[in-house]
Amino acid sequence: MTAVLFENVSRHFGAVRAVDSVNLAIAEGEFFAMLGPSGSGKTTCLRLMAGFEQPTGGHIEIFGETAEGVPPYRRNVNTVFQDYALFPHLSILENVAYGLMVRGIAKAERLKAAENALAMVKLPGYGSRRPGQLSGGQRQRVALARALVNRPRVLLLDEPLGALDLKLREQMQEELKALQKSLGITFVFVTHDQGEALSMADRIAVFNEGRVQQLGTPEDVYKRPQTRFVADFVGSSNVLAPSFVHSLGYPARYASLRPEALALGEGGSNARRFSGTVVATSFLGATNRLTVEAAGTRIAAMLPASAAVPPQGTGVTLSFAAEDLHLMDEAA
Amino acid sequence: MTAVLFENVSRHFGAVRAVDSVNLAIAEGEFFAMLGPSGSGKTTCLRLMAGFEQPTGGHIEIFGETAEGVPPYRRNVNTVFQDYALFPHLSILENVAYGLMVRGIAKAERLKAAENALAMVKLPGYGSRRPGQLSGGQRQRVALARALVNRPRVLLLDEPLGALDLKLREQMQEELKALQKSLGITFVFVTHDQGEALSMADRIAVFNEGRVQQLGTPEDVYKRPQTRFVADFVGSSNVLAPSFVHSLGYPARYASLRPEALALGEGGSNARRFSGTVVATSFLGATNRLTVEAAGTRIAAMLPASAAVPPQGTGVTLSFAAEDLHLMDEAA
Amino acid sequence: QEPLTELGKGEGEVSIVAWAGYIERGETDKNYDWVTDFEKQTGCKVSVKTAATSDEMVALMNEGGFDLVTASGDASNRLIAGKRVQPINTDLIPSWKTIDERLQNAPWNTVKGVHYGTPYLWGPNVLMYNTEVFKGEAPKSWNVVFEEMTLPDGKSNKGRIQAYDGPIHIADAANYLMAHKPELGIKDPYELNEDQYKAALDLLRVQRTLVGRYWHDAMIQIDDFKNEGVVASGSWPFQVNLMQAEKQPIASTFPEEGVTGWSDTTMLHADSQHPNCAYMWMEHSLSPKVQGDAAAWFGAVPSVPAACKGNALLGDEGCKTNGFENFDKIRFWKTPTSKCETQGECVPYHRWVSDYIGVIGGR
Amino acid sequence: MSVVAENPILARRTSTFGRLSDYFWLNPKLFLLMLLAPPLPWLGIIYLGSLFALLLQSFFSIDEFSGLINYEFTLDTYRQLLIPANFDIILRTVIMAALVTLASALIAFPIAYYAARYARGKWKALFYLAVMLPLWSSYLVKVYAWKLILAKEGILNWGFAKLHLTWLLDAWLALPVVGGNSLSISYTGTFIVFVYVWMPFMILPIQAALERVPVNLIEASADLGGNPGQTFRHVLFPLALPGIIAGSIFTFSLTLGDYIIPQIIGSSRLFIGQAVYAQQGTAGNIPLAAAFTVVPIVIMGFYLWMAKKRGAFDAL
Amino acid sequence: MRSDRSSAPMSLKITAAAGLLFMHLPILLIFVYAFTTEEKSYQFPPPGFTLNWLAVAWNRPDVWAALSLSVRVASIATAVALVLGTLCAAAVSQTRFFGREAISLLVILPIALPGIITGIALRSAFSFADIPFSFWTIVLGHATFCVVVVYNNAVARFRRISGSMIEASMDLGADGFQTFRYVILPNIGTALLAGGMLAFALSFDEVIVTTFTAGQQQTLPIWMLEELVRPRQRPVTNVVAMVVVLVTFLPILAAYYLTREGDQIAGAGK
Ligand SMILES: Nc1ncnc2c1ncn2[C@@H]1O[C@H](COP(=O)(O)OP(=O)(O)OP(=O)(O)O)[C@@H](O)[C@H]1O
Ligand SMILES: Nc1ncnc2c1ncn2[C@@H]1O[C@H](COP(=O)(O)OP(=O)(O)OP(=O)(O)O)[C@@H](O)[C@H]1O
Ligand SMILES: NCCCCNCCCN
Ligand SMILES: [Mg+2]
Ligand SMILES: [Mg+2]
Repeated sequence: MTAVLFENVSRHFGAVRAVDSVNLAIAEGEFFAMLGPSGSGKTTCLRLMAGFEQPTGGHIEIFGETAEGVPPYRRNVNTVFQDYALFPHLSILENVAYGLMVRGIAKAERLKAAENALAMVKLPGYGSRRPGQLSGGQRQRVALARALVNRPRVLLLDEPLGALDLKLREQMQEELKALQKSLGITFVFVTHDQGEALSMADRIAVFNEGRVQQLGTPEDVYKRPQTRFVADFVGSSNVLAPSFVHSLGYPARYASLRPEALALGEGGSNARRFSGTVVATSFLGATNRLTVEAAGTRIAAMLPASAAVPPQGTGVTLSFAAEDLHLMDEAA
Repeated sequence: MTAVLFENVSRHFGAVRAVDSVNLAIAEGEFFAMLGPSGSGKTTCLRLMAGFEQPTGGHIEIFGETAEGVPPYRRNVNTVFQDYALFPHLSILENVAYGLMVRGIAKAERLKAAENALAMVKLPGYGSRRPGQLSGGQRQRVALARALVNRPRVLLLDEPLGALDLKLREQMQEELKALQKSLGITFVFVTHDQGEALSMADRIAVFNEGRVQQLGTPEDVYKRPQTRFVADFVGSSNVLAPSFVHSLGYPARYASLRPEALALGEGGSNARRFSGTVVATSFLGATNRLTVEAAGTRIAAMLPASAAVPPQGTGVTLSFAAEDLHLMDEAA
Repeated sequence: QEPLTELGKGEGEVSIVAWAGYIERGETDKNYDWVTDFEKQTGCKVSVKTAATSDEMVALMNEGGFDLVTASGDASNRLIAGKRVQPINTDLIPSWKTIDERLQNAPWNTVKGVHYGTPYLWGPNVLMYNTEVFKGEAPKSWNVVFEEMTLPDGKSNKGRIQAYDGPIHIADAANYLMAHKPELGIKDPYELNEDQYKAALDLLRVQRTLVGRYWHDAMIQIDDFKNEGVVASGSWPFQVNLMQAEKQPIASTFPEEGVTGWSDTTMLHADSQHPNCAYMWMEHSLSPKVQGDAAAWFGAVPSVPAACKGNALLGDEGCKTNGFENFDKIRFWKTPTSKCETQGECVPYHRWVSDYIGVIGGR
Repeated sequence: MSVVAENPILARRTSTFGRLSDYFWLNPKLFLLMLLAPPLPWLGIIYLGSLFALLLQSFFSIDEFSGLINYEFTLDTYRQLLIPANFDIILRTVIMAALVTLASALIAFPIAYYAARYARGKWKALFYLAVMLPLWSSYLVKVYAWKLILAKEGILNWGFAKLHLTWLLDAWLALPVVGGNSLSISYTGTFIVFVYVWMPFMILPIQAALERVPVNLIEASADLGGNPGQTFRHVLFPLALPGIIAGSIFTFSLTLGDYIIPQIIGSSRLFIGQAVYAQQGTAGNIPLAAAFTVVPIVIMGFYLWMAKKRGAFDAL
Repeated sequence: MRSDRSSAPMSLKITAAAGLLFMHLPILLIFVYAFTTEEKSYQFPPPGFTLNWLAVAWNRPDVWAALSLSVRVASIATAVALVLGTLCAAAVSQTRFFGREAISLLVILPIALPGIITGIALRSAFSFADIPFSFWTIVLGHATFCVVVVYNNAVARFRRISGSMIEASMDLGADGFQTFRYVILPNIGTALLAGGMLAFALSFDEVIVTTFTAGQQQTLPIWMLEELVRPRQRPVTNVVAMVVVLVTFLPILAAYYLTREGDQIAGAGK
């Protein structure tokens, strides 16, 4: 069943087209990511689902029911806010029980449910603290528990990991993914971190300027970007101009070539190759990054750390498997 | 010549040993990075160099001259603050010219120098704006220009890229590096992002709890961590317990093993290998990450995106080149 | 407006705008209380609003909400002209007949034969001085407050004298000029032509250089004599009495130029809400006991000659001391108007108001 | 553990509040109207209306003899406002207000600076209370306390005499304009009391503004070579300015309008507040009183406009 | 925030201390004269010490009457200011509309204009509308300039309640009224209390506006003015002033701690 349906949904603020004719069909139980640069309309889309914004055009359905004109408190949809938005005057347990309280669930019952939810996010026994006494990662989990305790049909997450540092972020990514799998709730996840979207989502919608640029599985958007924007934004791909692509023996179209698809040397017989000069190298730990200038185009190659790194200024030949070059839909 | 010398420098705040007996010798013209987790004393070290803090013990020299007791405004050292600290009431041009103004440089001259500095950071013509009208990346560049216009002998940068998003961050990393090379000024750079430190620095000091854990080139600290802390913090290494290391045929010491050093399968004759069960996989774009449990230890392996990913639950064998396992100094 | 023809029951309260010290209920000195008994007898609760100048009284009456006012001559005619007060029915005031005949038809309470109120007290503006500074000898002339001079204690009078902070004080200057500059031809200090007026203002400008602060409130003037080193000023007998009671070295005198003075009338507001109580108060205010007590307290002369005899507080010499026989020598306050008897065209009161502010401000 | 409904869209609420809530959600404009319904008429109609009515009166005149208002449009009153005696009052008051504001800022700044930048924990609370106590102590009693201090027979004179410094005080009082017979009868005295009474209003806004100046801007200035004096001049002061302006709204306006202080401590030369009070209360000349009030209204109008531009309202 | 260098320069300490001294010595004087044996004048130094005036003040019915009127006026004015100030603050900080800026100006106006203007404007409006002076005319005047303190406190707090907190509440199923009851009120409560206390103190000490809107009624400050000009027992005024200072001190102390804690609560989400 379709959990969230957007039909030509627009949300304009005066002249700003925050969301512009978007079509989406998010399936029940899906982990759906919305990826895009700042200002591309991701949050606005989420707010349209939650009910904080009303569309200026188009139609929204949630599990088949029309959502326009329904205030947020009547939607069985919950949100994990980027800054968590925990209630500072309530204890953790009261925070988590809030949604049940305003629905009139009896005290004993709602506190029990809240305890369970806290246990689920691995914070049993934290109930009596105040939000101010928790670390960022812990608060994030409380926000999650507070949303999940209401058993929403859809959970919306707006860059929930944005404020966490790298280590914690990686840990939370795993936990979130596991939780979603075990609960089976539809997750709609907003991020501007491509790595996060790729590693977590079942499907990704890439946004730019209020429109969906591409919608597909992580592999689709990573390996088969349909537009230059997607190629450029998702992972740090080399976007090659039609003339250069033509010189490699392909049709004169824009193409993307992933840095890690490139290898030093001539490669096998099936490989395509080009020569250039090394203009920069940098050590990235697991890999070395080589920037090569070939026919006026700067191309990045990611080499395994084990390979020797040619110094700056040397001429090198780079090769790649013919199928790794991805021609884009956009004409020259 | 030594630009900055720390001899047993300590800075204690009451019981907190923010900086604890640190020895450093930063060479002139060097790009020196200080890496470490939050609260490890990086900023305090920088503030000791700038003169905002006075050491509670030890001795500091800047280009051979004693620095203790010299106020910040008499040190030819400038700082790029993490949040830029631009003066909100002054225009961009006045911000950049500030250091020259307080030194009494004539108006025409200092404005010209400021214009040049703005051009150098690729912001010509932005002079008449106010800081509030610039984006994060632009502000960062203004902060840089404001420091550089004074021609400091040492430039201190406190997580200058922390607030920028990924794309901008990568771009600024390259620009900073290029600028440092062309100007030849000593840069002391604080970060808690290991990737940033590895790719930019000539040498890295890894801090933990106010002490320098390891000091060396990026390759040193990445490939040859001397302590478990460094191995764990720099890149997401697998830190193996002595018993497990022993079972692989090494002395019973702690050891680090980089995820990218691992490959699926038996490997060559020289390879070491172990078997385990896949417990998680995730797609990271350029690579796939495999988490394998072997003998009760969780080990991460990074496989090229081209390799097939065994599904969760299958038994696999992983192999690595014998020399890729790095035994650490720490005893069991 | 027709006056009340018949006295009814009291309304339970009456509010009076009065000069400080005019209506006492024993709060400062238990012996001086002529309110408590009235309240007991009539059931009319008395509330008093003190005003420091005639202008203030007129303003308060214009604003309304009061029943009675103890207006001086420079206010009473304005109130009558502005229809702020109503004619009274003297038949309803049995003691009317006991009033000093000199006051029954005075021009400041009777217009075209119609009576607007009952006379209350009258008295002079005396020259109050510090007996220590003047070595026990009363100053003979008002010149101590108009011209710079060395006082008997050997110090200048500069900064040590005061003057009244009301435009009517211009008349005191004119009164002084009548004696010292007869060539100006001033006949009445309240009727000044442009030249006479200008001369008076010039005199006051000299005075400004001598005065530190003008006095506005009787109590504050007392304070200034005690704490600010003020040694001479035009004043009311009231202040003199109070300070003498406190054993301060203070006395007063009638200088040779003569004095201005006031004769006050209890007048009834045109829109009085409590006319019956008001009539009762007017009657009460004329009783010899009240007249004597009030005259003693304020240092004034009663309007009812009977009060001069046998009042314990006033004493038998009281009326004489306070100037009963000087009635004709006192130039009573009245409102200057442009049409005047003595010279046809005079400077009207509104000019006095703004010019006096200017003089005090240093213009 | 499923304690709530499974429906994707929950049913409408039937309670009154629930329905009202739905209604306001769908009609946010109406909600806004509800919020503004009580305060707007109060401030916008009663208060502003009264102000306009007052201003209107300044276009009437008064019958000089009876003191009754003549309801006919005229600019006479304004002409009267500008005669030298009245103009002096305006000038005197504005100069006094400006000086009081300046002095208040000078005295308040170090206190605010210390409280904002150095006082911590208990000391900070103590500072706050030390500022609040005089601020909220009875205004009248404070003024009278100063009368005792400044009077010729008062404490200050007594103190100067004990210290054998009477000559110094006399020398000051002998000066033109600021001098006088005694401190309580001089502009100096009026000024001191004004400063005393209004200065606390200056401290808190300056402190608030200073607390909002990030420490690292001060460090940045030092880092770029600015010595403490330069840092103060070029960074700290400009950034504290909104606070000073916010505070000066009080000191300026309160001085412009006060009639009690110059009456008690002063030389009988009127200030605007006294003139308004006297014209209204003593002389009953409401039109002239209204015309006098136009002066502070215009001045404060400009002041507020400037303050708004400088972002000083946030520091109030 | 990182602290400055641990201690202040000497010159700053001295000027700040001198400033504080200047603020406090005259107040001390008020206290001293509450205990003098001299009744008629303020003799310095006081000739003797007595506690007598406390009892005298206690037994003066006019003090109690004035005090009672002041307390009643201040309470009602504060209550009105709380409602109006909160509504204004909510409208200005929670919604966006044409004229928003004008409202913040309108609220500040009664305190930014000298009290005498507020006073005579209201007075002439009363007389124009034929409204007689009463308890309510005083309250009206006071509430008008008290709104701003409540407003300022509430706006500052509203600004710190992140918008997402209110959305979070609605998201979790609370309607507008529930959100007000369970989220907004608890979060602005202390700010309102603090604003209310300041409003009370402001009203309690107001002389000028009261002079014009009270008619013949005596609030405590009006009583004091009368008493100071025409003293009967001077030290009684000082006793009353001292007690008022000490009593207003408590709400100020409370307001301080309330907003303090509020800062911590509201800042905790960051
Ligand atoms: N209430 C609003 N009024 C006016 N413009 C708005 C409003 N909300 C959003 N916008 C504009 O709509 C566009 C999309 O905003 P949105 O917040 O959806 O972007 P986003 O993709 O979430 O960005 P980010 O990654 O920075 O959060 C932006 O240009 C934004 O300025
Ligand atoms: N002024 C101070 N007073 C007390 N403790 C301080 C002060 N400055 C720093 N510290 C403490 O010193 C330790 C080191 O702080 P420092 O700011 O140098 O860390 P850091 O490595 O820069 O951390 P981060 O990455 O979070 O910026 C921390 O525990 C900090 O709390
Ligand atoms: N202590 C309070 C000082 C009185 C200030 N009143 C201001 C009211 C402005 N209308
Ligand atoms: Mg967003
Ligand atoms: Mg730091």
